[in-house]
Amino acid sequence: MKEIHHLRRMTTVWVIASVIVDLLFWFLVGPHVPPGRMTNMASSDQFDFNILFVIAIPVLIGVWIYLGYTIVVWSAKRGGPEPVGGEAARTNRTAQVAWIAITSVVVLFLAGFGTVELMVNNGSGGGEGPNPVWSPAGAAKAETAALAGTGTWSPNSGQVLPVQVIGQQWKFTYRYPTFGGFETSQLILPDNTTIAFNVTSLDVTHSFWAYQLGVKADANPLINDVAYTATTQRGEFVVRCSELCGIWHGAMYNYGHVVSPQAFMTWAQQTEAANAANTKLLPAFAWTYVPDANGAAGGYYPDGTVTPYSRAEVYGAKQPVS
Amino acid sequence: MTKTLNQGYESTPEEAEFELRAHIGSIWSGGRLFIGMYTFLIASLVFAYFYLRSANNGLLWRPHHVTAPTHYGWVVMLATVATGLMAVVGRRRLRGGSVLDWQVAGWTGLITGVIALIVQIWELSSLPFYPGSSGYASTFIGFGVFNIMTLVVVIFWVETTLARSLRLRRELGAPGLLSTSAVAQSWRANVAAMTYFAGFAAVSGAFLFLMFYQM
Amino acid sequence: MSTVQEPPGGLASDHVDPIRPPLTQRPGLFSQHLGTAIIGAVLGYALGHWMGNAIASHYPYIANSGQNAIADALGLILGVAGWLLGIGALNYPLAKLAGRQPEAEVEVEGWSKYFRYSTNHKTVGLQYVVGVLLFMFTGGLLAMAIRTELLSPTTHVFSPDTYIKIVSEHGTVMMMMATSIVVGPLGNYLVPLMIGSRRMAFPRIEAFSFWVFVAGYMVIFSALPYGGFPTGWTGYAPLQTQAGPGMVSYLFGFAVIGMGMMAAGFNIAVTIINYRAPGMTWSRVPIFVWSILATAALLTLATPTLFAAGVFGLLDRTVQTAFYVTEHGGSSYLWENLFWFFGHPEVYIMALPGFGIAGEILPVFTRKPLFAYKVGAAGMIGVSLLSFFVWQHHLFQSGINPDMRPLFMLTTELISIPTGFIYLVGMGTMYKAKIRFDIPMLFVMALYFNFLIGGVTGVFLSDVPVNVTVHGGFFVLAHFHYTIMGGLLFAFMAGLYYWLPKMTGRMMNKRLGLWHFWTMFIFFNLTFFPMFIIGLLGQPRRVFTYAKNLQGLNDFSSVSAFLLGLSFLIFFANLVWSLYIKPVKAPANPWDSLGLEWQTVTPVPAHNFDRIPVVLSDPYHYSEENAPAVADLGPASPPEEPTLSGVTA
Amino acid sequence: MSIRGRFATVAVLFLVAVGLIVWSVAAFLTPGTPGGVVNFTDTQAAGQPVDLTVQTVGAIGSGAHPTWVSYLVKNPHTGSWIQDTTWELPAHRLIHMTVLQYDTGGPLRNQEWGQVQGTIGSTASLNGQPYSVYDSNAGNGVGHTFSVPGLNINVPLVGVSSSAQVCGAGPCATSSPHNTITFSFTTPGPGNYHWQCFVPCGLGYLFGNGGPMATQNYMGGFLDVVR
Repeated sequence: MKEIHHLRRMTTVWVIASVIVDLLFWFLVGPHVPPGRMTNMASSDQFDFNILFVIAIPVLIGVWIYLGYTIVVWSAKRGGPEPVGGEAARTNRTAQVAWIAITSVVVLFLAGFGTVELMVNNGSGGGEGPNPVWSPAGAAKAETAALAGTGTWSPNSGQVLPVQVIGQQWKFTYRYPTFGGFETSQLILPDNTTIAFNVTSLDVTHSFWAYQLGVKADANPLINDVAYTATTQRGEFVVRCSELCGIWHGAMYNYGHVVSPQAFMTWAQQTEAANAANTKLLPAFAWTYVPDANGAAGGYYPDGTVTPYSRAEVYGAKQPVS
Repeated sequence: MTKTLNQGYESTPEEAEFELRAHIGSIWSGGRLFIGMYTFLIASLVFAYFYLRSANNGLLWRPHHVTAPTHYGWVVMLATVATGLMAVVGRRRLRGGSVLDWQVAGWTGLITGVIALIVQIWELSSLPFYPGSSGYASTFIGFGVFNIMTLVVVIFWVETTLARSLRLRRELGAPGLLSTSAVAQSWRANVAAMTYFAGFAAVSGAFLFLMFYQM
Repeated sequence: MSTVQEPPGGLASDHVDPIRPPLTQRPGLFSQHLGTAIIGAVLGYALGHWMGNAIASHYPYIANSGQNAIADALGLILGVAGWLLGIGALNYPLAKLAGRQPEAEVEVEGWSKYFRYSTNHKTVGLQYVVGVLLFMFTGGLLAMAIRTELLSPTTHVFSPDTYIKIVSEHGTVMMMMATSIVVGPLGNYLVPLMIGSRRMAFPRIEAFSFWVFVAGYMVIFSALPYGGFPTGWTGYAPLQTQAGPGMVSYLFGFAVIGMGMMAAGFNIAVTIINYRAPGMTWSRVPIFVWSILATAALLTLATPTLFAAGVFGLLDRTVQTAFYVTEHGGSSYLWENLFWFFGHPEVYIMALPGFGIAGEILPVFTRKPLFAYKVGAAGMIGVSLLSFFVWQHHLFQSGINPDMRPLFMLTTELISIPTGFIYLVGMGTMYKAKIRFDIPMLFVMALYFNFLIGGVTGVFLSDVPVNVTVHGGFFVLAHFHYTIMGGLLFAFMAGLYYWLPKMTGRMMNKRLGLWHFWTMFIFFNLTFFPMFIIGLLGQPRRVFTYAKNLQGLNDFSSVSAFLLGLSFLIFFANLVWSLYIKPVKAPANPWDSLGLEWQTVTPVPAHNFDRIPVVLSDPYHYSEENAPAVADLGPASPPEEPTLSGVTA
Repeated sequence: MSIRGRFATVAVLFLVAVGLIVWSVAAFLTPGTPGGVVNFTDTQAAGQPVDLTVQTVGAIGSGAHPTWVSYLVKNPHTGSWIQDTTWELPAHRLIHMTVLQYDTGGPLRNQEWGQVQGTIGSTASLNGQPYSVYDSNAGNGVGHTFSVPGLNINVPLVGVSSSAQVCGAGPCATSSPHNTITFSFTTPGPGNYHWQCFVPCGLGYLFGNGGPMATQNYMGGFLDVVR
């Protein structure tokens, strides 16, 4: 019987199919892959997604072709020669070494690629905790000034805009420290601006997920979780809580808007004025606040004292370092 | 061929020998694996301790360096170490050929173990701080609970080997306990595993004592 | 050392007196069985609850708070203690304390042995089969409830709090089921047969593991009458501390099942190490046993962390410590670290046995030796070692240690190298084979298809930048359903179809089996594949409402899920039909396997082997001329009937 | 046993299983579902404002959790007070809402909820006096809030003095000390909007957000806006 080059057949089909599908994916699907291109983080996330897809597709196709070939060609129903056992069928040095080498190379490349993308993109929009390892230029300065109450932001100045996200059961509210520290339930951001989200919680763990911005950071009580992004497109985005936080977790979402820097400035100044009466009653701006663990009616811990929403001075040590 | 009533099959002498070796080996590796398992349990507590200590959330790791009553701590720790020491010394004497010495050491270790257990429970019921008042207070309660668990295991193990030795001594006589008979080998393997665990409990008890009372 | 010599009598002299069988194995009502266990549990619960109330009455802030966690916890603790006392699990330790010798181990005859504290590993295996199927069935019903609620983003079938309870209960039950689904039934039944042993090393610990598993099932379900728990299976603090009394059931349930997992893993690991028959060297151990050994190691070493975390949580809820409450000096991150330090090895506890089953079944149906056996075994060990160093990939967005993220990304992606070995093994074994696509083989092929998708999406999740978008969303959910359900559950089904003829002596109906396989495979993929897209489009996990534009995909997924549920009904029908209503006697070796387990007679006698076999080679010498025999089973064990090759129905 | 006998056994077991499932769903999973919707769509002629009257009580006094705080709604058809938090409202309609607040108050965890938002004119009236911000650290504090996050509606409900003879169990009569808060808002298009209280008022739960705050029909529910 004529020797059939099974592997050569499969490899040929695999290469052709992979190239076609990869190209189709890259050009047809790639530009639409979430989370879109609304910010630099979203764009880089999309790029990473596409790179991973382009690597994953040949892997999937390769195994599928092999399985399909197996089912069609090596099925007992279709007859064919008896399989051969013995030592040759048990091990094949070339195949094993090649397999291990190829998977190792792919995996190490992916880990390296992911690390580079993580560093270059300043944490890729993920929550970096109170002391970010990777920050965009000017972020530390803006954050320090914001805490001191001396922060400023003006359109087209290239300044980083710090925004505080406060999770509570069951809604996110936002404070703008560069505009007198007013608090609102609207999230409006200027276009073409680097944003430093400072995420914290007043009760249980939430997760601030601004889907189109490519930002996700857990909100923990007494912890300031910092995530960066830079807006590049105007429009609406959705914010959802992505860490189970109780009964209304599913309803904990709101819509934010990226608007022109001038429109943002107008909105911020108007809201600052409109909320002035309430802002006076808020605690001074801080990265974290000590919630009252016992609630209004009192009582999980009997020794607790009521400490309503106050500035957590003791957390000074955990503020982002400048 | 030895007929065993319980299992409905007959073993050849070779098979009996094989099964005995497997049995002794099981006690050996089971004893080690149990210590490994317990290490992970204790390590979880140690991790919690150092995690909360380094986080010091709300400056509430250990306000005013509050400490559990140190005299109770000393008693529990010393009694636990004494139990472990008795097990080790007893086993050494047993290997030297003295069943009686082992039994005396076992009784002593049992008594010190029970003392440690009682004092530990007593201490937990008379702490000078509220459990939720600080990170230290919380981890201390966890330490107390784990210590009680450890001491119960140690006491159970010491007591059962002791009770078995008394029965076997009645049946086989003291030299029988040192013989190569299957029961005696099984018992000695059990004693060895128990000794290792009691020693482990003593070492970990002393280490946790340092962590919770002296640091 | 004394010079007294006695004839080596095995351990028989520990049982010289022909005593009456122990209470657990005495026929009739007046003995220890499931009934007495239930009575014990009820009495224990009542006693514990009463004690808890008595204690709490001294603490006004508990008495006035409307929830008394001490009473709930003590009730459950003493309930489980009463259960164990009632079933007879404590007879032996108590007898030992009293210095009495252990009683004889004959097993009671007839079906009632399945309701008793049996120390026969085959009985325990079958008990586990029923146990895990019950677990799976209830968890599956809860899944149906979830998909019903998600049919519409605006019309709600359940209230939001009930919905979260259902989600949490589903996740917890399924996770706890999946840890035992292979190790429990197949591991307990098959490991001694495969390694040529007459017994388990610690049969009482084995029996304990099963009965405590059942107790854990009831404890976790006791959350429902308590009002449920709202935290999902991950139980994140401080929501955990805020939740109602149902949370006690979750925490204690984890601790109880954790004890069962540790006991099962401990016993199996020690058995594999010590009770391998003569000649069963490490290079001849079946690949399934390797996978169970790796799993058992993880069960024994990772579960104590879960147990500790559960104890800390219980202390937070009962004596009001503050392990997980940041405002009182604790840390919500502490739970996340402890939980995932257990939780990630747990994931491999749920993957490795599936690989083992695949590796065991492939050679039989390809009629070829297992390819790259050593690489496969090394891969399993590698996975289990690496799995201790990846847990923080669950915490990439939590704000914990950002500087460690590249490291955890690396370790997580490294784990796909040993996982890839299993594909090398599978594809190598199929190469130039002559494959019989019987039902077990179909399930194994499906495993390779599903797990590939699950594994590749796992690499997406481990990539920190991409993780920002997919973390906490339906993408994760689809990913782990592809690995656990698509991998482990398909493997379990393959294993059941393959080994039930051995375990029960009856063949599963092939036509129903084919219906079951194809519906399960198709509707599994139709249910969970859309969830990847749903997740990429921004739907977080555990939500009762979602964006209106996702309703089409969600409905598609829901309808497929209902059909997937129907597929399980076909499976149950097949089970009942083939094993009970119209059983067909199975041939001694229906698949023509060389495995040692198939060389025993069916039904397997209590002692498995009349003579301890002497193993001569590994069981994979298929299609090999002059292949060595697998084992010398001694003269006294002729096969009961001639081997019928290729008979499947 | 004959095949028929085995069939019968299996059928009986199957029915028992189905019965258990039905019972569990009825006993544990469906109570508290948004089944008992209070219907406000037919109380007024088309285009006319709808009156919605609710009260908040410090302890509901009955049911499974008598000590829990709760909202009660006045059934527009019978005038009786019922414990149901899913209210069906007509779309694009003016809603006049009256809250009878019988509970005491205190400082808010987040003073953000001290602002009146999303109502007509961004004000509400407290016993006839209009207010738009309430300092929860002063006076009687805020007892509860009525907030619809999806519509950005938030109204702080000022507490009654804790030294007064506070109503102990719902439904409370107007003879007990209370604050009357009135405000109006316009419903949007059809949809399902969740509302809740932002005061952590669950006694004995960490952060005060367990118990009644985490159970429907107590401190949260839905505005079911229909065409």
